[in-house]
Amino acid sequence: MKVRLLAFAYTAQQAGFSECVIESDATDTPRQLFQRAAPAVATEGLRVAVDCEYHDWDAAIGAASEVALIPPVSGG
Amino acid sequence: MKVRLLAFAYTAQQAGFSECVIESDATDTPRQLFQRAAPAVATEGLRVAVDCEYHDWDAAIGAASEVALIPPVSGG
Amino acid sequence: MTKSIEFSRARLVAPPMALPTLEIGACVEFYGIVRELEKGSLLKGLFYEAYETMAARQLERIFDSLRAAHPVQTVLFIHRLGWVPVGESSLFIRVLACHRGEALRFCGEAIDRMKADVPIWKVVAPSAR
Amino acid sequence: MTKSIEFSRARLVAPPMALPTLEIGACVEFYGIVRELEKGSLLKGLFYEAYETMAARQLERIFDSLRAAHPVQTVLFIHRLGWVPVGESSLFIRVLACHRGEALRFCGEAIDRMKADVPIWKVVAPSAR
Repeated sequence: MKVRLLAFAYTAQQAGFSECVIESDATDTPRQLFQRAAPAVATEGLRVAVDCEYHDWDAAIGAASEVALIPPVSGG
Repeated sequence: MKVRLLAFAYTAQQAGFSECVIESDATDTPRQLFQRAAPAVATEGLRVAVDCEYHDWDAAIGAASEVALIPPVSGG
Repeated sequence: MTKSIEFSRARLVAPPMALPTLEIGACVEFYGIVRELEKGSLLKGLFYEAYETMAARQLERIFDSLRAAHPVQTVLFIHRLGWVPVGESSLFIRVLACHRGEALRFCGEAIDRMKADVPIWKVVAPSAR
Repeated sequence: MTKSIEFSRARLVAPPMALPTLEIGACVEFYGIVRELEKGSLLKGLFYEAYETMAARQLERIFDSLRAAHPVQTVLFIHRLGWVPVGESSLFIRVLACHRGEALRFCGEAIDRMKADVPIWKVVAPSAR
């Protein structure tokens, strides 16, 4: 199973990508995925979204197709 | 001394004028002026303004030149 | 603070936005619109009347006093007078401030205080002024 | 409630106001404007980035949940993305409601919640997306 990882704002520089696709299992957690694909990212203070919904860093992603790093937002 | 009396919104119908000028003294109160010039006006629930400032019905108008009946306002 | 207070018998049009400084971060605009149903009766419009000199003076004072709690840079107030058909605006307020909180609170409280104390009236039949 | 959520790379322009019903009595518009001074540094502008699909979904949910407390008829949201020069608008929100209280509170709370949870970012140097 493939999952798309996204990194926004300054996390894209840390991750080295703003988007990439990796192999994953339904039991993978967002933390495991980013540890594998972007170990340089400091996840402290970041949220993570799975298929456009905020998600627990340590809960399995299931059949999701997109997992995104969400640094503190600052729209407006 | 002359003073201009103003009546706004529905009070103009009650008073029979929206504007009129009458003789007055500095010791006259708004209540006395309107009792004289417009006895049909029911002042209960109305405010009065003297030279564009809200005023006590029973306080003398002094050197004011304009006294206005202010029914409940409803702008907006 | 720049204050502009206007009464107009013409259809309300928002003037072009001009920023007094590059520190302005928020612009709040409010349009009060005449509704078809007012207190249960179906209207075609409303007639507005004001004691303009007093209204302008009261509004200035209200704006000055609100400014202490909610520092804003600019307030522009236009109230339409005369006949205003349903669906058209009777009131336009624009507030410019550095931050949204001030601008929104200033705008809301300005309207509340206008509705309490500023001599402007909706009238069903206009008086012969 | 009609919701319109848009991200735009063009200069923001308020769309013409269309009233969904003649019961609308209040229109609140909010413009968020890029300020010259942001956290002490002098800017020429800001770069905005969004996770558009998620942002739209979160905004829809926020608007739906605010509607329970503050019944409004229409909300129109446009956020500009990419480079926004100082003095230009990054955000436009229009809220139409029967009464001003609802419209003002809806608008204020929608912005608060956007700033807390909606994935949109000001970035100093844009990433290569």
